Amino acid sequence: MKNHMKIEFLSVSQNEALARISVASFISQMNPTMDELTDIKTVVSEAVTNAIIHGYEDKPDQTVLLECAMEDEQIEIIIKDNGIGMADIEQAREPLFTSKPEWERSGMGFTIMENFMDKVEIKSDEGAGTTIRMVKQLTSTRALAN
Amino acid sequence: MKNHMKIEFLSVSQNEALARISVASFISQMNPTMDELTDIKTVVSEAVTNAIIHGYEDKPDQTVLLECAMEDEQIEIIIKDNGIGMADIEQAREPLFTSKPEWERSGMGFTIMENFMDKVEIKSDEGAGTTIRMVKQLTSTRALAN
Amino acid sequence: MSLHVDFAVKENVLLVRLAGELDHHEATSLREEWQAQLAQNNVGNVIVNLEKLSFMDSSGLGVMLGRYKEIQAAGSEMVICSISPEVRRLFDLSGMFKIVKLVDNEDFALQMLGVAS
Amino acid sequence: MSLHVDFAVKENVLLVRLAGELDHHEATSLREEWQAQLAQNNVGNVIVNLEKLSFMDSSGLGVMLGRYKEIQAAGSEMVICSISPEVRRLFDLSGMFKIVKLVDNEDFALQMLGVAS
Ligand SMILES: Nc1ncnc2c1ncn2[C@@H]1O[C@H](COP(=O)(O)OP(=O)(O)O)[C@@H](O)[C@H]1O
Ligand SMILES: Nc1ncnc2c1ncn2[C@@H]1O[C@H](COP(=O)(O)OP(=O)(O)O)[C@@H](O)[C@H]1O
Repeated sequence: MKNHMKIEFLSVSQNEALARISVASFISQMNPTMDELTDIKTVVSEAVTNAIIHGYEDKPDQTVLLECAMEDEQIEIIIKDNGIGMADIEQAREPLFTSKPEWERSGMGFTIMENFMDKVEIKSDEGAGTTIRMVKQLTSTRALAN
Repeated sequence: MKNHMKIEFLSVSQNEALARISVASFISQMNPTMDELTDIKTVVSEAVTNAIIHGYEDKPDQTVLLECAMEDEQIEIIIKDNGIGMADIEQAREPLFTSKPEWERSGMGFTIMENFMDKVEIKSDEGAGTTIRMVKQLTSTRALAN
Repeated sequence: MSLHVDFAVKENVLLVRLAGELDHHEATSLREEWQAQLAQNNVGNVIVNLEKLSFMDSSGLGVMLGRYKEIQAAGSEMVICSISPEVRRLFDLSGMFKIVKLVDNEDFALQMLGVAS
Repeated sequence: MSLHVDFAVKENVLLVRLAGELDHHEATSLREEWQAQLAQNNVGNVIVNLEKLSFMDSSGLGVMLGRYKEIQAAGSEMVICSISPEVRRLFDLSGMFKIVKLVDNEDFALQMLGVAS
């Protein structure tokens, strides 16, 4: 089946749960395995948290955009902020790299996204914002069995 | 607290669950009672179903818009379609009135919305679409206790 | 959280046990399955057990009322049991309890329809 | 589904039992409460029980690692127990198990820290 949805929400940490629960509910239509569902909730949580704390530096009156599309067994997720952007994307992707150690960030966000999804694309312009696009193919055997 | 969000999704019945689960997750931030949560999930389900089956007459490639705002203990929900609209809003509001008895509609959608919410406003233009705006004040005692 | 439907036959009674969430999306397939069960089994009366139904909206009322009318027209009875307070409110609003019988649990419903449980 | 935190003291050990979902939003208040518990109780070692934790992301790793470093700096030990396979994957990815001890359940953790359970 083919379906898509788009959510816009304020850049407050309360909405991290909203984001991953909405995506999980959307993805449920494709009969994912529990592991696939957990993976997707986790990467949404990572990218939305990054938009709020890094992109918008905890300013609570900004807007985070989350898009989600499914087609056959493929799921595409886009998370976009119009925040400060990144100067060095390669550095940001490195495991354990964080620009905010004083906030107890682990620097594992991008590593988790790359491990849990098939594809992770980062577009970022300093001063203009960041867009993360992630793609994952669900295990078709299970989807076909339903 | 103050917060808002906006979801756009395709006019397919699978997304009825997405709509009410997203709103429920959003509302949870206000510590509603279980009854309040059920009421709100129910009215979202009613209005989104109406947009899909009446507004868009089951055409699956249209877009339903859902907005949700909270301020203090008040919650505002707007559900909008750009579908066929209604000629007679007063008739539509009547308990048990349905234009689609052949689809086993009960005609109770608007009655439920009016019973479960404090305010229900319907704006509709024939050929242009329908917007439902609903407001509910949550029980402040409980919200304050948290 | 989607709808799970379990059909069982006890003597001449069709038991319809619903679990999960019953909305317009789920109502369509529920109606088809239910009608198929009524056609393929040699049953008359129907018991609808809503004990595990966690959500229902007016589309659920529509599918209940639709089956009630068909069962009634065939000269049989439909009894609903184990309804939660939230779902009960919807039935009350619609006045459906003036026509459909409601009992506390499946055993009472079976007794009411003359089936030893 | 938010985070529920339960603190308990057994001899000189602080037990931190987490249930629900631990994300960045919840990590902030968890850190504050946890630090307050460490300050107000005369405890050294810490056991973190993740049995009922249904979701965690890298913000959770951050708060664990932050406490680990503080506890370590104070000359005490931190042991994590009853971790689910999903949460375990995150710890593995980050290499945190090279430094933090993991055991199967709370009893083993208590034994390991020399507390009779
Ligand atoms: N949306 C964003 N906007 C600006 N910078 C970002 C964004 N997302 C990530 N970054 C940068 O990339 C770094 C690494 O991100 P990540 O791997 O998620 O680790 P962490 O969030 O723990 O710092 C962040 O510390 C930050 O500097
Ligand atoms: N979004 C909409 N667009 C067009 N018509 C609508 C819309 N919502 C409701 N209606 C009209 O109002 C009537 C009553 O709606 P409702 O009380 O929800 O009952 P039901 O959905 O069971 O028909 C519908 O049958 C339909 O004719």
